[in-house]
Amino acid sequence: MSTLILVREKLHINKENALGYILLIPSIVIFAVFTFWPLFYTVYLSFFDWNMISPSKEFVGLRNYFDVLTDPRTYQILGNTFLYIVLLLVINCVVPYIFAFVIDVVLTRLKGFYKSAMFLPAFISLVVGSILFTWILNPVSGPLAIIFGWVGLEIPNWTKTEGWIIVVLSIITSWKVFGYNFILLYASINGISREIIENARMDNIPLWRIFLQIILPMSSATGIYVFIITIVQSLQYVFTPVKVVSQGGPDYASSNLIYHAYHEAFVVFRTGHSATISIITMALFLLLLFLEFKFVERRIYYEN
Amino acid sequence: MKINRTAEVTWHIIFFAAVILLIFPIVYALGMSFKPLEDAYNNVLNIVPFQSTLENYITLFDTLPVLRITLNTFVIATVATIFKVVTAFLAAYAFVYFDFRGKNILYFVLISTIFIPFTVTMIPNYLIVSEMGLLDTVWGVILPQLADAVGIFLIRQSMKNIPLSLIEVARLDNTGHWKIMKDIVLPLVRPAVTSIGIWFFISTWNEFVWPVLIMKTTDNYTLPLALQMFISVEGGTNFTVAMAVSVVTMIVPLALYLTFQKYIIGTFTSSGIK
Amino acid sequence: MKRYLQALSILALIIFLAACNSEGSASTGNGEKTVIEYWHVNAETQGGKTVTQLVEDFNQQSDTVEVVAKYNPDMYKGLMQNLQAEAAAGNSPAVVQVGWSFLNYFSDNFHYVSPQTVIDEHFPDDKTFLQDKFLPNVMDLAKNGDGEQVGIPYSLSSPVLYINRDLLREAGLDENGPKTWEEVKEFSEVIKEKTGKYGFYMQEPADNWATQALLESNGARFITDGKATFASDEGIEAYQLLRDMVVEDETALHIGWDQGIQSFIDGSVAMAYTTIAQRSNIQSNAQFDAAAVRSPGWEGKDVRLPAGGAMLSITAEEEDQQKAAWEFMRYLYSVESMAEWTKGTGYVPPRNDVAEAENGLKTFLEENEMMSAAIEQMDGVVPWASFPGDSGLEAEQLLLDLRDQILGGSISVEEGLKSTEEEINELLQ
Amino acid sequence: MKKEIQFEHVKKSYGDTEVVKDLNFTIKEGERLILLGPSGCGKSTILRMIAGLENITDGNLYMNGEKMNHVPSGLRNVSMVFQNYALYPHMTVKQNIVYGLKVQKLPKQEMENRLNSVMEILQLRGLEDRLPKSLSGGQRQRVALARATVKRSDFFLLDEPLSNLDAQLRESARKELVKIHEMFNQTIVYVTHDQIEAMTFADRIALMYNGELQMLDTPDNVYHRPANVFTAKFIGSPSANILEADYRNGWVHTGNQAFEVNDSWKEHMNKQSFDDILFGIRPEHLELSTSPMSNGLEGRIKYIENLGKSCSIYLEADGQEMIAVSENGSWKQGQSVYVRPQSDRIHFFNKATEKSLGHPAERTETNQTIEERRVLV
Repeated sequence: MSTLILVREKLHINKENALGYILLIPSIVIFAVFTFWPLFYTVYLSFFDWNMISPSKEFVGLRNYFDVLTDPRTYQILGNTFLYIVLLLVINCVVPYIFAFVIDVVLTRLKGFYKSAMFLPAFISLVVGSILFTWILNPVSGPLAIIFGWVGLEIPNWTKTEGWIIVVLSIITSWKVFGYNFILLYASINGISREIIENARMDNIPLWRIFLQIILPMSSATGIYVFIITIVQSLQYVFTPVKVVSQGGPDYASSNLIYHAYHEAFVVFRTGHSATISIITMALFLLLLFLEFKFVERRIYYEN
Repeated sequence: MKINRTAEVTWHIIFFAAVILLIFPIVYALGMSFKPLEDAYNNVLNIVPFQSTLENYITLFDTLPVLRITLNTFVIATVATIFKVVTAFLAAYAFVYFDFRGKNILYFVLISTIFIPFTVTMIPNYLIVSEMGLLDTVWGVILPQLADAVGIFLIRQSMKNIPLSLIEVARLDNTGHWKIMKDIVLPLVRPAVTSIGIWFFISTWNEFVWPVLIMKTTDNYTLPLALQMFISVEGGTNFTVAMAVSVVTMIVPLALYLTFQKYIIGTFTSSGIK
Repeated sequence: MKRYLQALSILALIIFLAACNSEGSASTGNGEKTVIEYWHVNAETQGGKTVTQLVEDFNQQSDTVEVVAKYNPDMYKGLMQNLQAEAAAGNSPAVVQVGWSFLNYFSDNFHYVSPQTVIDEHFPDDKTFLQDKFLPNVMDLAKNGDGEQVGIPYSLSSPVLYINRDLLREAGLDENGPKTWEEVKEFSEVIKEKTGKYGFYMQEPADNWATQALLESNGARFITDGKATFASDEGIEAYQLLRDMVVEDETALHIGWDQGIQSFIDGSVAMAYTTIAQRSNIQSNAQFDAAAVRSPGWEGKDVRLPAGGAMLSITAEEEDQQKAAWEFMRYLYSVESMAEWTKGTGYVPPRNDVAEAENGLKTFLEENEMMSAAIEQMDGVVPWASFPGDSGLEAEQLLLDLRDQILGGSISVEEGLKSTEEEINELLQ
Repeated sequence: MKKEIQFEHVKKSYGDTEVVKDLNFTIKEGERLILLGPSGCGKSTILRMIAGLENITDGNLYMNGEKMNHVPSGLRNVSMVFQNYALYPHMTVKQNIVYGLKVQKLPKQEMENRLNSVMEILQLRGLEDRLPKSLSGGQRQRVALARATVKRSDFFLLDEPLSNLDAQLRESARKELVKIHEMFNQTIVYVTHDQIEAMTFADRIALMYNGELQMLDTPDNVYHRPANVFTAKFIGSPSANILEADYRNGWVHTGNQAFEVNDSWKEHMNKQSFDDILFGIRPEHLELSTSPMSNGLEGRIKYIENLGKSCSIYLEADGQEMIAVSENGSWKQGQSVYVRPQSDRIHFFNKATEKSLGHPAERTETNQTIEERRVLV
């Protein structure tokens, strides 16, 4: 008897929660079919040598991993990837943070204008942006080069120069990403109580200290979100200018992990290598996510 | 807040420079689209064309069924956005207001999809779409984009900012979950949902790698694909027509943005994405 | 409630539209006509209009076949990518354009049927079409490493030297341009010195077509008996000249293709070595006295120019599709169609009788001087080096990487060519 | 069925932490029960378990005689006022109040009637179409109260409903609550940490500490007959004096001094068994004098707190601290004084268990009935 009641009670709880599962079904189904199945397929492919069309896939065990991990090019591309990350973080995280702070807290005029104008490019296609920038930044014939020419300056031949190419592609990417991050950070800073800032001003605390010691910690939840999203999303965004402008060149100097996975799969058709690189990329991303959960999520509680 | 005058002027100069950098390409594209190609090559500096011409637009409209293509793009972006927002909303609701076995793991798993590069899913998804016979159809483009973990993440964040007591009061009145969703939660997370929706719409609108793979006939093109038709390294890019396509591509997002500018910035600002 | 209903009806409308859209395309196969897909790479600036026109005309005059054209962005590479995906999904178009550098990769990996086979089986009347209308050396371009006829040459291009006569005159140089590569180098130096402009630009797309022309004209060979052999003394010498112009003299531009062309058209570079397919772009947009001259050679050596462009190959698997494919191709290869094609693209016609024919290109060629350089040098055309085997594309990629290394100055020509040759030969085994 | 709430060995724990330990008591029909205790004592958890917003880890909860452990909130016939009022920010006052009724598909006329009557009682007329954000704190509180009231449920739960109001508003809000209770006579469970609220409003007080019920009785008894040290100290302000002491033959020794208890205490204490005791006396039950008194203890004034009407006087006697209250304002810091506990107001506790040793039977104070109290409020 009592066990029967117990079971029924248990079922009752489940009935309450069943709706929770039901609500998740659409997402789970879609992700299962269009994300997780492809993911497992990719993991599977990373153990094969295959060019996507030949009927036979040759099982090669861990050789793809060995190949990729011993290829010096992988490390070059890894280095590029980190360079992109650093640049994109500076341009799309640090700069908009400071901008948002100054516009919201320091300035009194033109706030609305700056917000609208800076957010605008976020709505435009990055393909369009990439084509435009290739044209605008043509080191010989572009408008910028001509204007520079008037004052006797030369634009570096960025499309073919290691280092510069990454800088310019990062700038092109930032053109699109900047405004979105800026608005998010602005919103977060805007949400900080003015009393706290005014109080600090009364104590004659310099602006940079207010920024570092009040604004930064109090908006850190958004900051962290922008930080992570910059790393993950921007690297995927960079794909577009890389593909349109440089195709990873010169000599892989502008390739990153995501473009390289594309290059291996769709230019030289080495599916196995591509899959392996994708898996490694994801492992790196997940490590980042894990670190974020472990160290950062805890620290940002006091905001709410 | 008071700062000294020179500092303020300096900041304004910096921001003006930034705004010019950000806006210039858009203005430039607009100018180029009204120039003859020859002019675009030889007079790069005059952004406002000497002799403006509609030729590029005429070429574009002669070559492609632009309205049809715009409609395709619109349909794809709208349907994908609606599905993404709805699935994300439902999932976020489940994660915030239910307690069930495996919830945290499930959340982590779904969120981790943000980190999967699209190169991973492209080919298998192509196979699925092809298997379903949806190549060269709008649904073929839409289907893999029906859910988005970023949406789940952001809407969940926003729901977590609603005091739980609001939901509890409703539960005490024996209000069903569907009604709570509709009458209480949705109105309260509307800014977040709207801003995320706008964001999804814009990204789908501008997407190009995936539609290129799926679409074949011109009638089914989306705008970013139409742009590709005027870009060729071998035959030379018809830059000014390409810019005309770009302008057409930009019109909807720009119109959206400029019309609802205050509202959009407002929703992004108050969406409580924290 | 009202707003709710409104939203709902809009949603319903959109989904309805989406459904209509998918329906619309699925039902193109109306009636009895066999529907086939034709995959091409022709952007609007590169004959896209002509493709649309030809397909439309064909569909109108044919009672049995309906062609659907699919444009593939990003040239032959882009087409190959889409074809990969399509093949992986178990589908195939009927007719595809295959770029020469993909010849071996295509024939090794994709299902195709030789056009002559289709003709022999179904079209006895056309039995000698290919023999009659095409020169054997042209047909050879479409033969793979094993000597199989993979397709029929469709677009032929060759590299020519575009010159800015105004700049040459300003620099006091021969306005007819340089004849040899050595002269190109000298010209560039003078131009740089006299005008401050760059002297020369050689196209840098994602292939080694122009490089091959440069090296092979000096007597080097990219491939001999299925092995890479470009690192010969002649090859090194040829590449060294280009490298010196870019790295040492800084008289030549090292930049992306579209940017390079942009700089030629706006007068920043005096000479551009690139495909004849750029003719209409240059002709209509340059505001100076522009001309195209024959591809330079090396002092005392024969010019060898790899054929650019593509062939048409039949990838249809079913018989009726294959039949339809040939019917469509026969239409494309007619004199009239070929002439339209040439006019639209600037490519050299592969058929031997088009240039002179009244209904062909006679008047067109008379009016377009730039074309003559390309047509005249056709006897020097050789096949585009396409590395055989599974790793052919990788080998191609290695050469591209090498170009960046050499012209970027990070490696010496000799060392670069030798090590890359070795690497490629290892891959090819 | 009686509108009672009955706890039977109810436990609540989150993981390893037990927040409510073995709860056994009954809330009577129509009673105003106050759950009182410091923050974190588990009182809100109990309320939320009644509402069905928290699961019960162990034991049974009965309402109306039915087991409620797994009955969803919506079917428990309760209404609740939250500390933060939980008003729907996007709905007007009127929409807020009737939303629950709409969900329950009440007939329109009935809805109107209820709305009108509650708007009247709580003086919300004229605010119907305002949004919560444009209301003052007191108005919001009344809207929350109104929303809970229109439901006319059997059980009325309030979670610190007045804690966000200032003192004056609190008083009037309390009166409104009483008014509402008199009209509808629901069973009220009211959570607060404010003892004045508890003393004035409660029929009975359930004093919680550390997840355990310390005492459940009328306000009078809680004040006059604290069941343990915690209760004695928690109720009353300033807090009761608790001194370490020995009891020997009718004498209470605190350090070097001692005083004698009266006969009824002696009789009572003789019946108890104990080792060490604690002696308790409320500050207001200490007589204060400058000259020595029989049964008085000597001490020195350390600090005086002037409250206007009276002063709290902090003393030291025998190395232990004590507080006394005096209406006389002439005391000086450092002065030597004598204090004498009123002998019928003293308390003894077992030092080990801190439980009260009880009180002599013939305590003098009247034990008001609930009805009598209610008239007074």
